[in-house]
Amino acid sequence: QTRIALVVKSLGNGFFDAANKGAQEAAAELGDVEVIYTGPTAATAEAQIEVINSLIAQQVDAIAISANDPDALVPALQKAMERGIKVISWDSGVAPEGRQLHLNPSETALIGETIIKLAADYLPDGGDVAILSASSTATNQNAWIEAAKAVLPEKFPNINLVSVVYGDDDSVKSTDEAKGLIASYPDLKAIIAPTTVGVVAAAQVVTDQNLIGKINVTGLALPSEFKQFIDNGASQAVALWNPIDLGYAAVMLANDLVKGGEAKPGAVLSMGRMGELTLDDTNSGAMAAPFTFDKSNIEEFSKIY
Amino acid sequence: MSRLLKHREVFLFLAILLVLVLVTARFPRFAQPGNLLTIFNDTSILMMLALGQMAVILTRSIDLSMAANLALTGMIVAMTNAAFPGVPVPLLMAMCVVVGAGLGAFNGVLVWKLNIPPIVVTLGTLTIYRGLVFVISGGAWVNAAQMSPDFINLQRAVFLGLPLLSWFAIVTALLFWVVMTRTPLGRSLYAIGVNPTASVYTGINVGRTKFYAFVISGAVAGLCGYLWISRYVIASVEVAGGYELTIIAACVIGGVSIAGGIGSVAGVLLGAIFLGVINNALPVINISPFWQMAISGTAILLAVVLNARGERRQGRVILKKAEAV
Amino acid sequence: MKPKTMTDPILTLSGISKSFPGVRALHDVSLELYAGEVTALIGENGAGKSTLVKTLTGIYQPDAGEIRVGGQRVTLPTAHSASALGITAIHQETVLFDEMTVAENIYLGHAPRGRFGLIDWRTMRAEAQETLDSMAAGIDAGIKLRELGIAKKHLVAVARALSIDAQVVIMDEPTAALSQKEIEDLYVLIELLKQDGKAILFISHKFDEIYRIADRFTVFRDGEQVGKGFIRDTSQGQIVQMMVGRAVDQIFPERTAVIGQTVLEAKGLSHPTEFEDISFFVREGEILGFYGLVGAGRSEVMQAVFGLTRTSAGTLSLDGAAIAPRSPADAVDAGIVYVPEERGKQGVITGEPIFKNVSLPSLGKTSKSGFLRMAEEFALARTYTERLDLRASSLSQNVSTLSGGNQQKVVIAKWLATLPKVIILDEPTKGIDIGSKAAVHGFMAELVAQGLSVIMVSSELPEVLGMSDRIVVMREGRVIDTLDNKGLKPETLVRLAAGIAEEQAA
Amino acid sequence: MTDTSLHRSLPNRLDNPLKSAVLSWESLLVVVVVAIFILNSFASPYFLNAWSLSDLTFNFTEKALIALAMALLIIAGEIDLSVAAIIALASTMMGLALQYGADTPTLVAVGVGIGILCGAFNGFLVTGLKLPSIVVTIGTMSLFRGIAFIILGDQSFKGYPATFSWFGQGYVWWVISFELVLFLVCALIYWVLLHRTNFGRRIFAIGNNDVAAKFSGVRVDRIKFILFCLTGLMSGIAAVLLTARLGSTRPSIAEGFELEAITMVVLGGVSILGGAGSILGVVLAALIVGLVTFGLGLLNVPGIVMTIFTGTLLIVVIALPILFRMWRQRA
Ligand SMILES: Nc1ncnc2c1ncn2[C@@H]1O[C@H](COP(=O)(O)OP(=O)(O)OP(=O)(O)O)[C@@H](O)[C@H]1O
Ligand SMILES: Nc1ncnc2c1ncn2[C@@H]1O[C@H](COP(=O)(O)OP(=O)(O)OP(=O)(O)O)[C@@H](O)[C@H]1O
Ligand SMILES: [Mg+2]
Ligand SMILES: [Mg+2]
Repeated sequence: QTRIALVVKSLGNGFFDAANKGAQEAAAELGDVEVIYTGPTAATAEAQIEVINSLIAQQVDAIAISANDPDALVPALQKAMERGIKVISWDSGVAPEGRQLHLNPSETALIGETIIKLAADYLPDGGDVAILSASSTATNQNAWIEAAKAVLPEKFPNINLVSVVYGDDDSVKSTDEAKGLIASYPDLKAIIAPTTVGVVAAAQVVTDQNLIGKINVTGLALPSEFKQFIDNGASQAVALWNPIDLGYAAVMLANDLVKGGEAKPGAVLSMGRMGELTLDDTNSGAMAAPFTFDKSNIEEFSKIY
Repeated sequence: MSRLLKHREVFLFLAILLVLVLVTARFPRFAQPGNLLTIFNDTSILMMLALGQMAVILTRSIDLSMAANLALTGMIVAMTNAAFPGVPVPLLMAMCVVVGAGLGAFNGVLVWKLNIPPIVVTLGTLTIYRGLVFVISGGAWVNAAQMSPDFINLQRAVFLGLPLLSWFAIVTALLFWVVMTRTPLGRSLYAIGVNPTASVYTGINVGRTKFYAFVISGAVAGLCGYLWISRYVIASVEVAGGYELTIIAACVIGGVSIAGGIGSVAGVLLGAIFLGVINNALPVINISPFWQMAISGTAILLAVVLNARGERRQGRVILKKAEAV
Repeated sequence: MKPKTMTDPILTLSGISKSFPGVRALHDVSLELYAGEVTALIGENGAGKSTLVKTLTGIYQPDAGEIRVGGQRVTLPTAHSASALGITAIHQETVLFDEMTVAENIYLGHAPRGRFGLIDWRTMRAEAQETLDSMAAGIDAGIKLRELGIAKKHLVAVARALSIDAQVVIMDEPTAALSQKEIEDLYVLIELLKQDGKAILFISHKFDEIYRIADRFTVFRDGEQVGKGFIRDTSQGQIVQMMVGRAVDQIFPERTAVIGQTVLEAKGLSHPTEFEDISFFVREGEILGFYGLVGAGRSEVMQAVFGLTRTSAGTLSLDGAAIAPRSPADAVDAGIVYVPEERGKQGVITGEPIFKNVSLPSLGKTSKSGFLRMAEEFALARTYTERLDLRASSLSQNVSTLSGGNQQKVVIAKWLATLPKVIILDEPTKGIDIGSKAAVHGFMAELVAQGLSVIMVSSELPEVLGMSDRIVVMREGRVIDTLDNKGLKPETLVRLAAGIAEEQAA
Repeated sequence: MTDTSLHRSLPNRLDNPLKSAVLSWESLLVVVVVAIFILNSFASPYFLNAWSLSDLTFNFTEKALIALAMALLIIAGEIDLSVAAIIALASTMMGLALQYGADTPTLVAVGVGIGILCGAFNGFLVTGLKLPSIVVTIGTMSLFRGIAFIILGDQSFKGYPATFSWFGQGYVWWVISFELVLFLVCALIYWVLLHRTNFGRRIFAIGNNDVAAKFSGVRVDRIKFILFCLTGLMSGIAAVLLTARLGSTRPSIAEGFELEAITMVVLGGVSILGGAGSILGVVLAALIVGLVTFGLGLLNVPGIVMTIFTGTLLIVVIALPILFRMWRQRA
């Protein structure tokens, strides 16, 4: 029996619950694998370390983690590896010395471009946009925002990114920040929130302040949580990868390592029904391209995740 | 004028005006009536919670569990709404008040019957209540899509130019004002804080009165549970995490003495509004959000220093009295 | 005096017992109170007087016994039920609300209600004012209680008792903090209450006032009732005999101390608001009395000498060397100690045992390089508590369970253990029974005989005259005169203290 | 009946010290510790293992270090809610020092020094300006962490030298970590300080009645100030350990530590009203909290559910003796 721990940023987040579904699916498919779904309630590094410590004590075979902090977890995860536990990160990565491989949901550059494109598609004449991110320490969000900034000048010259603010994946803070953006930038045309908490908060603010049609909210969102804002027009379209697939792939990869697979630059590992993952020189790889949801398909996907 | 200034409410009001003027100087749109009403509306929940907290602090107690109570009641009402969308919202609100009051009563009983210090009781129930949110929800969030439109929109309905949420705060404030100044219960809350021994000798049942204070703060927290959830349209374990200290900060800034017996409804409202204005003003005048925390910390410290200056007894002034004769 | 009427008592207590852990405060006591009469309750410190009061007002529940009001057997589970039955008390400690108005202090708990059952502030204020005016208290019902002096606060407590329309009014040492004038006013009030047909229970350690106003008396000793009767049929000596179980002579001790060099000298001490230009000195083996009316600022001066309050001008010198204590710790190091007036708040640490209270300022001596040595502490505590005849069950007994007089002894023991040069006693016998009083006085004589200097602040004329070598009289924050205590007439002191011109006093 | 006969030598104490020791709070806690230990070993096969037990200690040592000083502060009648914020600020300053090339001793000095400074600031506000500590430290809690946020914003400091990491990750001998050893040593020091010195005796006196203590010549303000500095110092030490353990600094570090430290103190039998408590109780309480959270962690119970257990434990352990006393009085 192989025991694989799926450690998430925080429990209760619909995104991670969906990932767990995929992980269980992978376990069922593999047969000899038990998935331990765990994580802290508050998205902090210290809480995740306590979880990791208890997993080390339980001598699990592998830890697949979506990290709250890329650096703070490194010592704890290194200790896990010293005790013979395979460690991979997925979704939100850990610094290379703290894991054996990292599974990106998608290419960072691609995500960065997608979130800008989602806004630009509905702004033919260009205009001001702002980003409402998660916590200022989130690895993945920061990487996407960097990528987005990088593509702006050449691909979207008339889009003007006026500000990046942080809502800490806390609905109140995100709401306040969204309001602040709207008050500070009267010409704001779109709010881009590459986080499922922030995007809901921003869409609610736009709805409340009767700004539907004036400000378009977009970003990364779970269809089930976000459906009503596509329906009411606060948002034209959002994107996301499939968290079920992500959880599935993470468990498959962890299982590969436990069963003898080796993570090194250039290696090709199997992700079951998701195909294969090729590792780059930092031992990370991307799963698939983000998928866009709009009026045409949200109904269907909101029933799935 | 100098007599007026002695009242910390006036002082606080001026401080708020000053912030408004300063911000408006840089950003004229800030002081528009619409924006001010928005700030008021945004602060409504904090005002109500701070009023509930004041009832407790007056009796030399403290309720650290208000935010957890809010989260638990909020989760219960959100799950109820998700499961039975047909239940009318006013009924749900009544349920919130009852559940919240019940959670407050649990604190109150421990304080009253077992004589455990309130800070210990509520430190314990703070973690218990929040843990229960996780237990009943299994950690899952209740999101906008699962809530009924009525549930979400009730507080947003506009009446006489103000959203209902603001009206809730106004009515709560009036109710508190009447209770605090015109009812035996309200006066007992003050009396206990001013002099607990004397209260016993006066025939006030100190334990039971504290119990009522906790029921009041619990009921308010419960009602705010609904208001919070329907405002931010998400119910999760982390709802209002750490907010207990913000509530206390609003009371302190509003001149409620942590030693009990001193505090007014007007002061608490202004204290909450002060925090609301600061939080709203910072993003608007483009101060990095990272400054926000340090600024509100400084505001709290300044408020305490100023309040203490006002409270300090001036001694008995034997010489002056002698001259006056 | 009105004729003796043998009507039925309004209130009867029989077989009342009450114990606290380790202490039997009341044992099988009985008491009757009659309408229109003042019954004095007399007893040493710790005899159980205040405990009885608290039992009667629903604050403590008796372990056994019964209470009858108007012949009807009653229980008093709360303070409220007692006042509903018309029993009200002015307690030993002032139990009022500083931050509230005078009117509310009078009516808290039974405020007049207006529409919707809401408190009617206007009526309350008016009625409170009426009550106060009927007492000629000269207090504005609208101001905060905090603004009143201690004596006026007592009047407010009386007004509260009146507002309840009580049948039984209990006064637990009401005059302890009052000046002579205020005491006189109180007597008038008590007379009014008597005429109103109220039964009054009056507790006091002062025999002059007992003989002045009481009709009957009841004596307690160690929680038991040991005697009762009519005041006019009993001599003071007999009552004292009942109280202590032995005869006590109330003569102040003979003092043989030789007065030596000046030890402590103050020159022109001033404080911005409380006192001005205070100069005095005290010599080896001398008792310097400080007399004045309550509120004259004597305590403030002493606390400045003790380093508790800052002075704005003036100098202090000890044995000729200038000192400037900035904290009590400095003063203690220099050899000046202070027995404060408010024993419970400032004197003893009630949550701790006797020996820890006694050793606290002497820890430097009982310890070894900062580490505690309990045996030394016990030895030290035993030495000094025994010398003061402290009554307790063990040295580890909590100070909170001692009676007032014994608590005072703990405070004095604590200071004696530091071997001070100057000991300041602020109202050292306030609220102390006659037996302990003599002990304290005897001890003061012993102290000066050993060469200490004693400063005694007192508002009791006999005590000041009986004990002091010289007397400083203070009024309204200033020194009025310093007198040699040789053939001094009491009237002289009263006149100086009250600021009455010579002709008027005569 | 109390014997009040004249001229009788007072005994040192009446009660039997052995009996009162058996009925003490600490013995109740020992029972709880043993019970939880046994429960844990039955509940999880991984519990009784040297490395597991060693890992367990990391869950509580940093908070327990703070709890030691906090206990003294609470016994003296004050409280410090800003300890976690002090950790954040101290850690940030260490990170800043690292950017300027500080070596390990300097880093430690910076962390500890900032801790003391913050404690002194609290102490000054409370004793110098005579403000209530609970409100002061609610304010400084925002202020200290706020400064960390101003300095760091969304950045982080990392790359601490290996010699520095040893403080948070190193082992002194076999499974005995440096953190554990440091905690035990500090516990011993604090035990002596509180229970065996004049300083400790004065702390109790202050907590019982600070006015009377002052009138007895105790330098109340100075002692309170020192206690705030000590609490700051322990927070600084905790900052060093935590930073070394995490290997990085973010302004959000150590969130919620203050309430956990206070829980340990209160669970340890220290009266929140001041004037009573013991270091042994606090150490046992820290152990209990560590055992409960680790034991439940082994069963993969989410952290938030663990808090239900600690919260309930807190109330139950405090309520039990009271209920027992009430029951006995009725009987
Ligand atoms: N709450 C209490 N707990 C324990 N013992 C108490 C308590 N209250 C009073 N006692 C004890 O009961 C006895 C009677 O005390 P009480 O205060 O009634 O005396 P008293 O006659 O009023 O003395 P005094 O003249 O000093 O005021 C004393 O031995 C006292 O120590
Ligand atoms: N208005 C007041 N409010 C509260 N306590 C008071 C007030 N006035 C006096 N006291 C207290 O009552 C006690 C007696 O005070 P008093 O009026 O005698 O002043 P004092 O400075 O001590 O003067 P003296 O020692 O000359 O009587 C003091 O301990 C004081 O703290
Ligand atoms: Mg008494
Ligand atoms: Mg005095």
